[in-house]
Amino acid sequence: MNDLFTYTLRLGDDALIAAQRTAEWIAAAPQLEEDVALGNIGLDQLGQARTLLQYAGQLEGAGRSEDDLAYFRDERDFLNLQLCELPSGDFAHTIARLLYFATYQHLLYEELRGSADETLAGVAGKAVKEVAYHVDHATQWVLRLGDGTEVSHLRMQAGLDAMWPYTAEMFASDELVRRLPVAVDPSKLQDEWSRRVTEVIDESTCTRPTSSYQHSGGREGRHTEHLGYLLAELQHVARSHPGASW
Amino acid sequence: MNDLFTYTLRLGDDALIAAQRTAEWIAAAPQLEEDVALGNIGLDQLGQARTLLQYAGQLEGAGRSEDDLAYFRDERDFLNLQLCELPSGDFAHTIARLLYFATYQHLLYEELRGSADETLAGVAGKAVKEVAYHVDHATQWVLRLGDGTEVSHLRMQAGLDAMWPYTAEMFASDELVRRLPVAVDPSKLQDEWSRRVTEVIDESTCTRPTSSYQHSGGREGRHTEHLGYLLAELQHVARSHPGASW
Amino acid sequence: MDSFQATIDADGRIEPRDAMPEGYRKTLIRQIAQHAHSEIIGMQPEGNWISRAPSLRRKAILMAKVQDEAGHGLYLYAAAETLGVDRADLLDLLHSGKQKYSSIFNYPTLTWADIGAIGWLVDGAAIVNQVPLCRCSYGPYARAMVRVCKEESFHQRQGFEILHTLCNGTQAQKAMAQDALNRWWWPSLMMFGPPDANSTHSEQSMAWGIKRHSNDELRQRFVDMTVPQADVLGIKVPDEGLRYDDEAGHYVFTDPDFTELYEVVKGNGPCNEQRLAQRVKAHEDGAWVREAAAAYADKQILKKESAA
Amino acid sequence: MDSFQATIDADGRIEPRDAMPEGYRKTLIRQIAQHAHSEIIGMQPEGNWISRAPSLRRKAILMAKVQDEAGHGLYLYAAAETLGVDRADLLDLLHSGKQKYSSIFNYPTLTWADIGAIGWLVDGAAIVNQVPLCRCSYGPYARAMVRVCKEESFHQRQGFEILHTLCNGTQAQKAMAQDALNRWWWPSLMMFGPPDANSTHSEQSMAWGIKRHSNDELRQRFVDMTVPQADVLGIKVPDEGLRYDDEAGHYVFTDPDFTELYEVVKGNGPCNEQRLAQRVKAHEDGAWVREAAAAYADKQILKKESAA
Repeated sequence: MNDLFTYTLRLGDDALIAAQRTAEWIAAAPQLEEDVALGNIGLDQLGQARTLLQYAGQLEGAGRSEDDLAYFRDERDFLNLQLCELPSGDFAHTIARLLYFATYQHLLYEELRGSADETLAGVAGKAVKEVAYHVDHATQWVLRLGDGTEVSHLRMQAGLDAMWPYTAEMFASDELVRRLPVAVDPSKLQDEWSRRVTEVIDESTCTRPTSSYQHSGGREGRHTEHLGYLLAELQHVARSHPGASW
Repeated sequence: MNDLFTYTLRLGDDALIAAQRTAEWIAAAPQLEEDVALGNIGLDQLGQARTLLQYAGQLEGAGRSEDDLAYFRDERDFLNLQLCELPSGDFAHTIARLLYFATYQHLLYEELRGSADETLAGVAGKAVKEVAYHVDHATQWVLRLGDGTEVSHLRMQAGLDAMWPYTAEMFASDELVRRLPVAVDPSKLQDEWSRRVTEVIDESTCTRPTSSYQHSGGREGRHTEHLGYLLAELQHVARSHPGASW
Repeated sequence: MDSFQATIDADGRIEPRDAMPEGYRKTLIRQIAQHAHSEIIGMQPEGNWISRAPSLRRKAILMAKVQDEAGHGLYLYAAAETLGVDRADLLDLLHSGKQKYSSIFNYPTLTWADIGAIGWLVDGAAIVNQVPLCRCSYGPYARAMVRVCKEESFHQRQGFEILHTLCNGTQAQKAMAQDALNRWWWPSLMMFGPPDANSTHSEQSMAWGIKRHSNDELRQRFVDMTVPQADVLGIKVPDEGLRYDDEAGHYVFTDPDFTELYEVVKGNGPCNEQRLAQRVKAHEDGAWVREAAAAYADKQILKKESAA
Repeated sequence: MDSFQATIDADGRIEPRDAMPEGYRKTLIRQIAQHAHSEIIGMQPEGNWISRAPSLRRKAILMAKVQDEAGHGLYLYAAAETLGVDRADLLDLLHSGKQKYSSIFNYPTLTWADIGAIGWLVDGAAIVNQVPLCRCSYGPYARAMVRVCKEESFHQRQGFEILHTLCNGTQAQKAMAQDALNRWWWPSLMMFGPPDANSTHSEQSMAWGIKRHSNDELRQRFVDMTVPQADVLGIKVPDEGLRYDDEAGHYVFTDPDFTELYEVVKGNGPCNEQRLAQRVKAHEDGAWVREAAAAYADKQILKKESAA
């Protein structure tokens, strides 16, 4: 398989699986404004996913569409970060994940804007603005929950702690990103990510998590047991009508 | 479609969907003995489902196996009672459903043993013993929970109430059961069912529910929104590998 | 109050600060709140298919649509608030069952085709109901409706397009579309309310310029608009009595069985309990979040004050 | 105590009422409890596929298997209770992380083929570990193991059969089987514990007749048994250094990376948190049920007494 295809798939899968989780909040958010806001965020993520998967399909050159890639791949072929597939948990868990993930995406897309691959640079240029809003939204909520009530402080801390062991994977470098010139090696984003995230957590009066164990495997298609259920739901209708158009 | 096929499918789908829900308790039951007991009950239900679906496939004569019927039919083609597909809820909800459903199945299979259709009579003859154990197990728990602690009494009552509006569907007669001589018209089971269930509920110190609204539609393939998710999980692997053997 | 009647008579707009009869205010609050509640409860039956939408394009369209409904809820609660009530209180009335939402949302969405049918039929019926409200005598409501109607007509087209694709797809897809029409047709007709003969409140609402057409008139308009669209799709409206009356220039159709409507309104529909329970759960699960936001806002004000 | 040593020396069985050294009792409690915990935690990775098993026959077999594990848990806790401890206390030790379970269950089951691999490799390794325990010096444990081993060997065959079907199926199925072997091979080898050189407790356990063979001996036995089975399946053990040594009559294989085992034992495995959290949740969610059962039983006794 070609490297650029694989790299694009990684980014596309991150966005797709994140969108699927974000959308779970629609009609279930703590207030109507948040249904709208999380709807926007989910739509941004889904939009990124579609462009990236479409491009991946072109790069592969086997005639696969965005839908073929989303609906007709098996779990072990998905290359997303495990962070994206974890259950949404309560609102604080969702916000913690969004802070971690959107801050990472923001740094990544900032870099990727300068990629020699025009399509990736173009996707990144559009997405970086969207993701800036996601970061801002997550930040506002981490502050409100962290520095809100006693209950919300504890829950925010629990959310930050629960998602933390899935953050190192975002910055894992590997052969592929090192040899692919148009890719961003994520390891160089980690310090700035850590600085930004720490600043928000500090201001929120929460404590930055320190667990040493960090999960890994998503980029090689090794996932948590949660992804299989997510895909069963995502793919069931499409798989039930192979070859149909919608 | 031939009546006997449809009738057999109804009974098979009831058992299949009930088994799928019962199995959700395995590794999640309140105590180890109950993991074993609910495992037994789920296995009985699944066994009934397999024999019935296999027979349905023969009756149809289109070469469909038990797996074709379980894994490759769409939601609107499932003919099970809505009661069977409802989420399991807490343990009291599960026990309430089991009391209602197993008591119904027991009366049904008792009658069906005398059916002129030898296969159905055979299935019923075996199943009636299994289901007697299910009734007994549910009864014991309704008594323990209903007449246990204050908390358990309230939860048992809530479970009985929540499942009640799905019970009338079990006894709904229709053209098909009336014109099919080897079938049992379930409407004639209702009085005895009511007597038996009321006796258990009375002894448990709970109150027999009285809600007047009763759901319907399962026998025509009109289900609750829960069934779609259950089927997505049930069918996903099989649908992902059409034509494969397992 | 003379100026109120004069404005109504001149087909002008009543604005929040204008004097208005108490009955007018109450009727509007009830109607706008019920309308807002319908938008947010209406997110559920469609939200039910977001995770399972069979293409990413359709998933995006559906997410945007359900999100629009949250937005409609927001404008409509804001319009109600101009009449001196609070959104939080209105939500409490919804949650306690004291205020209603449209009964159509008490039916389940059983297949992907239902998403098409809801867009086509339910949004179609909503538009027929709501277009006249863009000329409603109460300004904020009328303006909210202009915005809502514009978006609803997109939704209606998207719903039609879903069914159009299904009807030109596989046999199973076409059957799915027909089945959805069979299940949603009668409930959609009932969205216009009881027959005029049994309709309460209507006369006063007409006089106040809140209602512009009778239930039966709107129902007829909906049927006249929808049946030719079903013909284009190639699926059959499940009404054996349906025929076109050349002379009248209208379709003649069988009346729906309104006893079902009355039952669903009373709470006896397939999803009444489920819809309300999910709404209440979202609200209760979110209580600590709203409390945190309020506490945080208070702290910020205190900080600013002590810094000043 | 002389009679204890005499029984051990004569390869006889110690029974619950017999005198035994405190260390023997404690070692056994720890080992039997850990074994019981492994059975009930082991229900989770396999239980994860019951709802999605791709044929009804396989679903039934898998349900029965997971149920057997609950049964094994029951006998083993009962065996531990003969040594004067309570199941409830042992469960508390599991839930608080003070007692362990087999690390193998801290790996996720990612595809259906993992169910085959667990049966074939994990149950296979368990059997190699456990067959000698059927001759353990403590009677109740030995008898429980006889029953457990008999059922495990069914499970092992069923697992092999799953993989055999996959390996003779479509290309995707065969790839799934190979992938499962790749992921489960090394963790399975680690099921025999650290290399003999680093193994604590072993010597004393051997002397007490609780342990009969060294970790490395058992590991070798497992490899010798399993590699030919992989050949039959037509999938490749992921060990580049694997070869058959004709002279020795054994396979030579690469040692697994035991640092991973030590990490997983410490809590740093992919599913440690998830497995324990699910167990604790089931226990806590069930507390009211167990309390109700106890209260009901008390009431029944009172009723009988007052009737007497």
